[in-house]
Amino acid sequence: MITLSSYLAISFLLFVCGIAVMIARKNIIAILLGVELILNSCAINFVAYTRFVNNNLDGHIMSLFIIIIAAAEAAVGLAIVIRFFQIRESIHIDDATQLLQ
Amino acid sequence: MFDNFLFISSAALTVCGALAVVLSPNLMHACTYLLTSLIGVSGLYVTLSADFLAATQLVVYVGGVVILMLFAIMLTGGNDNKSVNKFGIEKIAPMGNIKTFTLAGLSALLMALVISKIIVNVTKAVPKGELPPFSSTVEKIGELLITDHVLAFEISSVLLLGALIGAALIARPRKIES
Amino acid sequence: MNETVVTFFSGSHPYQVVTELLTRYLGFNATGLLTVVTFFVACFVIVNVMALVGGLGTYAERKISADMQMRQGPNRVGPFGILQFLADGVKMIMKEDIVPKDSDKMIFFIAPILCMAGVFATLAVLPFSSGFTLTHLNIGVFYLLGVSSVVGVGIFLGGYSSNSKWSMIGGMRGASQIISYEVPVTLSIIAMVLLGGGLNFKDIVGAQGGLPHQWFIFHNPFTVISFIVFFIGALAETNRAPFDLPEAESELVSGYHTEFTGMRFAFFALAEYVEVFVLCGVAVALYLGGYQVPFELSDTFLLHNKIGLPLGPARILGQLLEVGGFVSKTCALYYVVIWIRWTLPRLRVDQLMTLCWKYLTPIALINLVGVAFWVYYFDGESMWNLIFKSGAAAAGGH
Amino acid sequence: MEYTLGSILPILLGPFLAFVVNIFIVKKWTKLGVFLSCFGMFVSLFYSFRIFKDFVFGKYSTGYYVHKVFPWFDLKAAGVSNFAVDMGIYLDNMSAVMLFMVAGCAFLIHIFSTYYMAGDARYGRFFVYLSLFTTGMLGLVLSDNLLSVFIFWELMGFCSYSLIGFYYEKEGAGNASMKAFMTTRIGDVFFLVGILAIWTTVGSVRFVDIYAAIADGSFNGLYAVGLPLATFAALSVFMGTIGKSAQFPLQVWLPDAMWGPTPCSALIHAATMVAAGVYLSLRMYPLMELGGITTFIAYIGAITAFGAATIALVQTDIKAVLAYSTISQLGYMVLGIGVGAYNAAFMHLITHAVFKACLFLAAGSVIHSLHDHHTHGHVQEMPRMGGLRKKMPLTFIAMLCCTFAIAGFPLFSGFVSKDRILGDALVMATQSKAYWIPAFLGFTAALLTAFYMFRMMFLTFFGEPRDKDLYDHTHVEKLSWNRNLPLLILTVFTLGGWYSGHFFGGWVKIPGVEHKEWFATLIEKPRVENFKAYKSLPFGSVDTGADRVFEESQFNPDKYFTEKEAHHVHLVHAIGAWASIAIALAGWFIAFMMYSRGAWNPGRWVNAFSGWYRALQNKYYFDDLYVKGILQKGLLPFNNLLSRFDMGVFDRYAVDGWEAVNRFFYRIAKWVDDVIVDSVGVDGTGASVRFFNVILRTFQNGKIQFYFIIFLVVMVGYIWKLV
Amino acid sequence: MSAYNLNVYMPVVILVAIAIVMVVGALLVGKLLRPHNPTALKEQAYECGEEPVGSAWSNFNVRFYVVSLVFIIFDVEGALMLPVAVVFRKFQGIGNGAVVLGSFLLFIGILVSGIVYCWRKGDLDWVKSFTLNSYNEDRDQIAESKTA
Repeated sequence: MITLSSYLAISFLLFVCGIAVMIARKNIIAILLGVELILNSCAINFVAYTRFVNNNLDGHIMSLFIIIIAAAEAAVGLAIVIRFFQIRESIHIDDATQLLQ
Repeated sequence: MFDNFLFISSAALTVCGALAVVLSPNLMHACTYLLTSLIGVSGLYVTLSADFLAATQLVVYVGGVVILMLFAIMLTGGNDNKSVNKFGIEKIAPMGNIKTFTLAGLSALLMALVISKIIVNVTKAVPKGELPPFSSTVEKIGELLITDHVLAFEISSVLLLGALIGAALIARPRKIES
Repeated sequence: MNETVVTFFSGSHPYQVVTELLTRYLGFNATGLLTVVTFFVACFVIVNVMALVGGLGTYAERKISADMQMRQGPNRVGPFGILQFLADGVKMIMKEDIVPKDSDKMIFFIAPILCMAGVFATLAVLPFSSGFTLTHLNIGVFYLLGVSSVVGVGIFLGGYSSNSKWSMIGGMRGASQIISYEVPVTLSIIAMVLLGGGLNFKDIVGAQGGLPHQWFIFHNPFTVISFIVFFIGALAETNRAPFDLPEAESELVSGYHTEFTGMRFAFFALAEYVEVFVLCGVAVALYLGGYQVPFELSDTFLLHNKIGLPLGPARILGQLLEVGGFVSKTCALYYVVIWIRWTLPRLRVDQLMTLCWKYLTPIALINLVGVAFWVYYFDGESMWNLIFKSGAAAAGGH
Repeated sequence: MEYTLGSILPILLGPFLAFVVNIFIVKKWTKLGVFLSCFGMFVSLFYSFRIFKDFVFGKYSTGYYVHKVFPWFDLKAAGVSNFAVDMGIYLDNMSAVMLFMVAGCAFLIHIFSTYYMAGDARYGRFFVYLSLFTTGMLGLVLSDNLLSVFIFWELMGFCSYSLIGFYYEKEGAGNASMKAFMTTRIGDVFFLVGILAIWTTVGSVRFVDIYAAIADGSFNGLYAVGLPLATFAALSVFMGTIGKSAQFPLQVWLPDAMWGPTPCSALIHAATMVAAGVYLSLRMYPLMELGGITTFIAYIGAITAFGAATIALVQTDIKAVLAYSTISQLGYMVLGIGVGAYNAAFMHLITHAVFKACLFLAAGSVIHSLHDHHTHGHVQEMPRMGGLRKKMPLTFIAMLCCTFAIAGFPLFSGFVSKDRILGDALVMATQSKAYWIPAFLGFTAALLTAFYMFRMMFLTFFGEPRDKDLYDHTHVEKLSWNRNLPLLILTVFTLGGWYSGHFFGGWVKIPGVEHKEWFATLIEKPRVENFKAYKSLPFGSVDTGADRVFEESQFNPDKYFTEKEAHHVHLVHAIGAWASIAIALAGWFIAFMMYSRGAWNPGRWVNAFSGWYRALQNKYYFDDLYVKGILQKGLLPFNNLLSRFDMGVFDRYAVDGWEAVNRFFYRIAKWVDDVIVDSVGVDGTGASVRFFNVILRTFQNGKIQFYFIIFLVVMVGYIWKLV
Repeated sequence: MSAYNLNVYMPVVILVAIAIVMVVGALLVGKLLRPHNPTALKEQAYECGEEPVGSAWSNFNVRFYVVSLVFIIFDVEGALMLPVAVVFRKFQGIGNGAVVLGSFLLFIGILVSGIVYCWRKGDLDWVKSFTLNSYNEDRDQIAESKTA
C-alpha cells in the first residue's frame, strides 16, 4: 500500500543523507552533492503532497522551479568552486574561511 | 502490482544511492551514486503520476547537473602530487574523517528525531486517501505556466540569465586588479 | 489515452480468449500476468531486432564504404558476407577481457551499462507503428531526450574510468559534444512540438500525413532548416562522422573506449549503432511523417470493409504496412548517415563547438521563433494548404 | 464606433518603443536608431491621422468621445476607502485635432532633425530625447485625467531640461536648462495643488468626472484659503498653464530655451511643451468659467502678448525674435480663453503650432547654412545676415508665408485665428468695460507683431549682405528631402483656408464647393451637463458609444444671442477684422520704411526712447528682478539671517556655555577616570574581552559546516517547540 | 484498474533490465569462454606504447565547464518551454495565441540576451584569447598580494 507516509519517509531519508553529506564531507563538490539530495527530498515532498492532499498541480510547478533553481545553483556554485580552486589550488572546505580571496 | 514494484524499486534506488553518497570514500563514485539516486527520484515522480517532472528530472539532473558536477570534479581534480588523494589535498580529509562522520551522524540523528516527529504528526492529520487515477500532466503544466504562474515562468528566465552570466563571469579566468 | 502494444493486442479476440483460459486454469486474474508477458515478449523482439540492426549496421557501413571506395568489402562469411557481423560477435565474445590496473573498476563496469540502458530505454517510445510501438508515453519526445542524456554520462564515465589520457580526452570531448549538440536538437524538437501540439509521438505523427507535402519537414520554410539542424545535431550526438571526435582514431587512438576490449567494446559499439537508428527514427517521426502510409492504406477500416480482409489480419497488415513505412524511411536516413561518414572529413574540435554554438543554436532559436510566428499567423496551416487555398480562391472559389 | 486599443495605443507606443529601443542601440547603430525614431513617429502620425479623419471628417458627431479606463491602483483592499485611481484614454474632437497636429509637426521636425543634427557628436541621443518628448505630449493629449496629465507634463519637463541643456558644454545651455526646469516647476507645484483641490472635492481627477461635478454643482459653497474652491482650483491649475506656457510672471524661461538645438526649439515652442499649458486650460475651461477667473486670464494673456511683442522689437538674434513671438502668441491664446473665444483660442494653438514650427525650422535652415569660418560656429545674429533670399529661396518662401501668417495677413492662418480672438475680445469690451484694456493691448500687440516679424524678414532676407565674407561662404540651397520638404509641407498649411474652410476669406465663393467651417463646428466648449450621465467603459472593451450620441452641434455663432445681439456681434467682428487687416498692413509698412527703404531711421527712435530701449533689451528687468530681487534680496538675506543666528546666538551662548559646563565636569570626570575607570574598567574590560574572544573565536571560524551545524541545532530547537 | 495506469512504463523497466542483464550476462558467459592471462604490460593503460606518466585524472581546461554551463541553462529553458509549446495551439484555438506567443518570445528573448553576452565575452570561443599565460599571471598576482 503506497501512502503519503511512504513518500515522506523516502524524502526524509534523502534529507538526512543530504545533511550527513553536508557535514561529513570536507570536499566542496561533495557538499554540493549533499545540497542536491536535500533539494530533491523537498521536491518529492511537494509532489507527494499535491498528489495525495489536494490533487492539483501546484506542487508540480513548485518542484519544477526547485529543479530550475537547483540547476542554477549547481551552475553558480560549481563556478565558484572552480574559481576557488584556480586561486587556492584546493577544494578543501576549511580553506574557504575568508570571504576576501 | 506493477505500481508497487515500480515504487519499491525506485525507492530502493533512491535511498541506496543516497546512502552510498554518504558512505562512498571516492568523489567520482559518490557522483555516480548521486546519479542513481536521481534516477530513482525520477521513478518516484512517475509513481506520483508526475510524468513531466520525471522527464525534467532526467533531462536537467542526469543530463545537466550531474555532467556539470563531473566536469567540475575533473576541472578541480588535477594534482600530480602523489601524496594526496586523486581529488583533494589530503588523503582522507576531503571525503571526511571519523570526527566529521561522528558529527554528521549526530546531526542526522537529531534531524531524524525531529522530522520523524513531524511526519508522525502530519500523517495523523492527513486523511489516508487513495491514489487518484494516473493522468498526464504536460498540458496542465503548460496551461498553468502561462496562466497562473506566468510571472514565475518569466522570472525563472531572468534567474537563468543571472545564473548564466554570473557563473560565466566567475568561472572565466581573468586578471585581478591589485 | 496512453496506448501501448498491450492495448493494441488486448482488443483482439485471441488475446481475450487466452486471458480467459489462463484465468480459469491459474485461478487468479491473469490480465496483469499477460500484460507483463506481452510486454516482455515485445521488448525482447525489439531488442533482438535492434541487436540485429546494430550488427547489420556494421555490415552496411563496411559494405557501403567499400562501394564508395570501389572495393569489395566483407564477402566471405555467408552470401555477400552478410553474416560477417555474427562472426565479429563470436570473435568479440572470445576476446580476453582486459581491465587496466589503474582503472576505476566499478565505473569501468558501470559505463557500458549506462550506455546500453540509456539507448535501450529510448526504444520504448520509438514509434514503429500506431499499434506496435511499445508504449506511447505522454511525454514521449521529452522522455527520449532525458533517457538519451544518460548515454553522455556513460561515455564520460567510460573515458574517465580507464585512467588513460586518450580515453579521458575522448570522454571529455564526447560529453561536451553531446551536451552541446543537445541544445539545437532540443530547440528543433520544441519547434516540432509546437506544430504537433503534443509530446506524444502519436500526436506528432498523427498531425502529419502519408504524402510528402503532409510531412512536417515541408510544413513551412522554417521546418526544412529545422530538419537540417536536427539531423546535424543527431549526427553529433551519436558521435558519427564528421563529428566522431571522441573516438578520433588519428588523434586519440580510439577515444573513450580505447581501454575497453571484447564485449565491453562491443556494447559501446552496439549502443552507438542503435542510437543512430533511434535518432534516425526520431527524425522520421518528427519530420518525415513517421509511420504514416500514403493514402491511408494502413487504415483498418479500409482493409476490413473495402478490401474485405478479416478484422484481425486487417489490423495486423495495417500495422505491418506502417512498420514498413517507418523502417524504410529510417533506413534511408541511416544510409545518408553512412554516406556522410565516408564523404565528409572530420571537424576540428574548435570548429565543432563553433558550429554548434555560433551557427546551429542561433539558427535553431530563430527557427523556433519563426515556427511560433507561423503557427500564430497562419493558424498552423502548412504552406501547401495555403497555396492550395489561395489557388482555389484564384480559380474562382470564394 | 470601433476604437479598440489597437488603434489608439500605437500613437503612444510608436515613439515610446522607439525611445526604449534607442536607449540601447543608438550609440552603436545611430542610423538605425534615427530611422526607428522617425518610423515610430510615422506610426504615430498614421494612427492619429486615422483618428483625426474619423472624428473630424468622419461619421462621428461632435459630442462624441471615447473613454477607456483601466484601474491603476486601488487602495480599497488596503483599507483606504474610496481611493482608487484609474488611468485611461480620452478621445474627443479636440484631442483628435491636437493629436494630428502634434504627431504631424513632430514627425516633420524629426525629419528636419536628420538634416540639422547630422554630424553632431550626440546625433543619436538627440533623437532619444525627441522621441520621449513627443511621447510625453501625445500621452498628455490622450490622458483622461489630471493625474496622468501631470505625469506626462513632468515627463516633458524633464525632456525639455535635457534638450535645452543638450549642448551642456556651453555654460549658457546648462543654466538655461536649469532655469526652464525650475521656473516651470513653480507652476507645476500650483498645478499639483489644484489637482489635489479638485480631488478632495470631486473624488476623482478625470475630466469627465470633473465636468459632471461642475454640472452637479459639487463645487458650490466650498471654500479654500478664503477663496471659493472653484476659484482656488481654477487659479492653481491656471498657474500650471502660466508656468508651462510661459505667461506673464513666469515667462522668463522660454527665451532661454533657444539654447537647445533649433529643431528642439521648434518642438518646444510649437507643438509640444508650451501647447500643453494652453491645452490644459482649454480642457479645464468649465472650471475656469465656474471659478470666475476669465477676466484675470484675459489680463494675463493680454499683458503677455503685449510685453513679449515689445521685447521682440529690439532683439537681434533670429531665434530670440521667434522665441518672444511665441510668448506673444501664447498670450493671444490665453487672451482667447479669457474672453471666451474657446475654439478661436484652440484654433490659434493649432495654426500657431504649424507656422511657428515652420518658422523655427526655417530659422534652423538659415542658421545651419551660415557657418562662420573664424569662430567655427553657426551665426544667429540678424545684423550679419541680409540678402539671403537669393541663396536660399525655398527657405525664404516658407518663412515669408509664415510671417504673413503670424502677422495676420488675410488668406493666411494667423489671420483666421487671431482675428477671431481679437474680435471676441472686442465684443467682450463692448459689453464690459474691464475688457477694454486686454482688447487694446491685443490690437497693439498685433501691430507690433507685424512690425517685428517683417523687421526680421527684411534684416534676414532682403537688402544687401552685411557680412560679405559670411555671405560668400554660404552655399546656395539645394532641394533636399529632409531640409526643405518639412518646411514646404508646413508652409502649405499656413494657408488659412485649411482651418476656416474659406480659402479666399468669406468674400469669394467658389461655386459648387461647400464651405464648411469644420473647426468652429466641431470644437466647442465641453457642455458639462452632457456628462451627468457619464459611464466609463472598462479598458480594452470595444466602445460602441451607443449611449453617448449627443445632440449635433451646428456652427451657429448666433445661437447664444438674440437677433439684436447677433447683429451687434457681427458688426463688432467685422470692425475687428478690418482693424486687424489695417494693423497688419501698418506693421508691414513701418518695417518696410525702416529696414527696407531706410527712409525712417530706427536709431532715432532708439535715441528718443532710450530708457524704454534699455528696458526692452533687458527684458523689462525680469531676470534681474528674479535674481537680484527675489533671490538675492529675499532668499539670500533670509539665509544669511539664519546663518547669523546660528553663529551669533547658538554658537556663542549655547555652544560656548555648554563648553564651560563641560569643563567643570571634566575635572570631576578626570579623577573618576584615572582612579576607577582606568584601573578597574579598562584593564578589566580587556581581560573580559580576551576571555570572550577565546570563546567567540571558536564560533566565528569561517567554517561553513560549523555554521551549518549551529543552524541545524537552532532549527531543530524551533521545530521541536513548534510541532 | 483502468488501462490508463502505470503499466505504460513497464517496457521502460523491462528494457533497462534487459540492457543490464545483457551486459552482465555477456561478461559472465564470456568468462567461461575467453582466455584470461593478464600481464603487467597488458594491464597498463595504452598510451601509444609509451609508459604512462602520471595519472590521467588531471586538471582540465575551464572551457569544458563553460560549455556545459551554457548547456544546462538551455536545458532548463527547453524543459520550461516544452509544456508551453504543447499548449500553444490549444490557446491559439481559443484566440489567446498572442498572449502565449508574447510570453514565449519574452522568455526566449531574455535567455538569448544571456547567450549574446557569453558570445560577446568570448565564452563560446573554444580557442580563447586567455590561455595559460593570463591564468598564471593571475596566480602570480595573487601570490604577490598574499605575500605583500
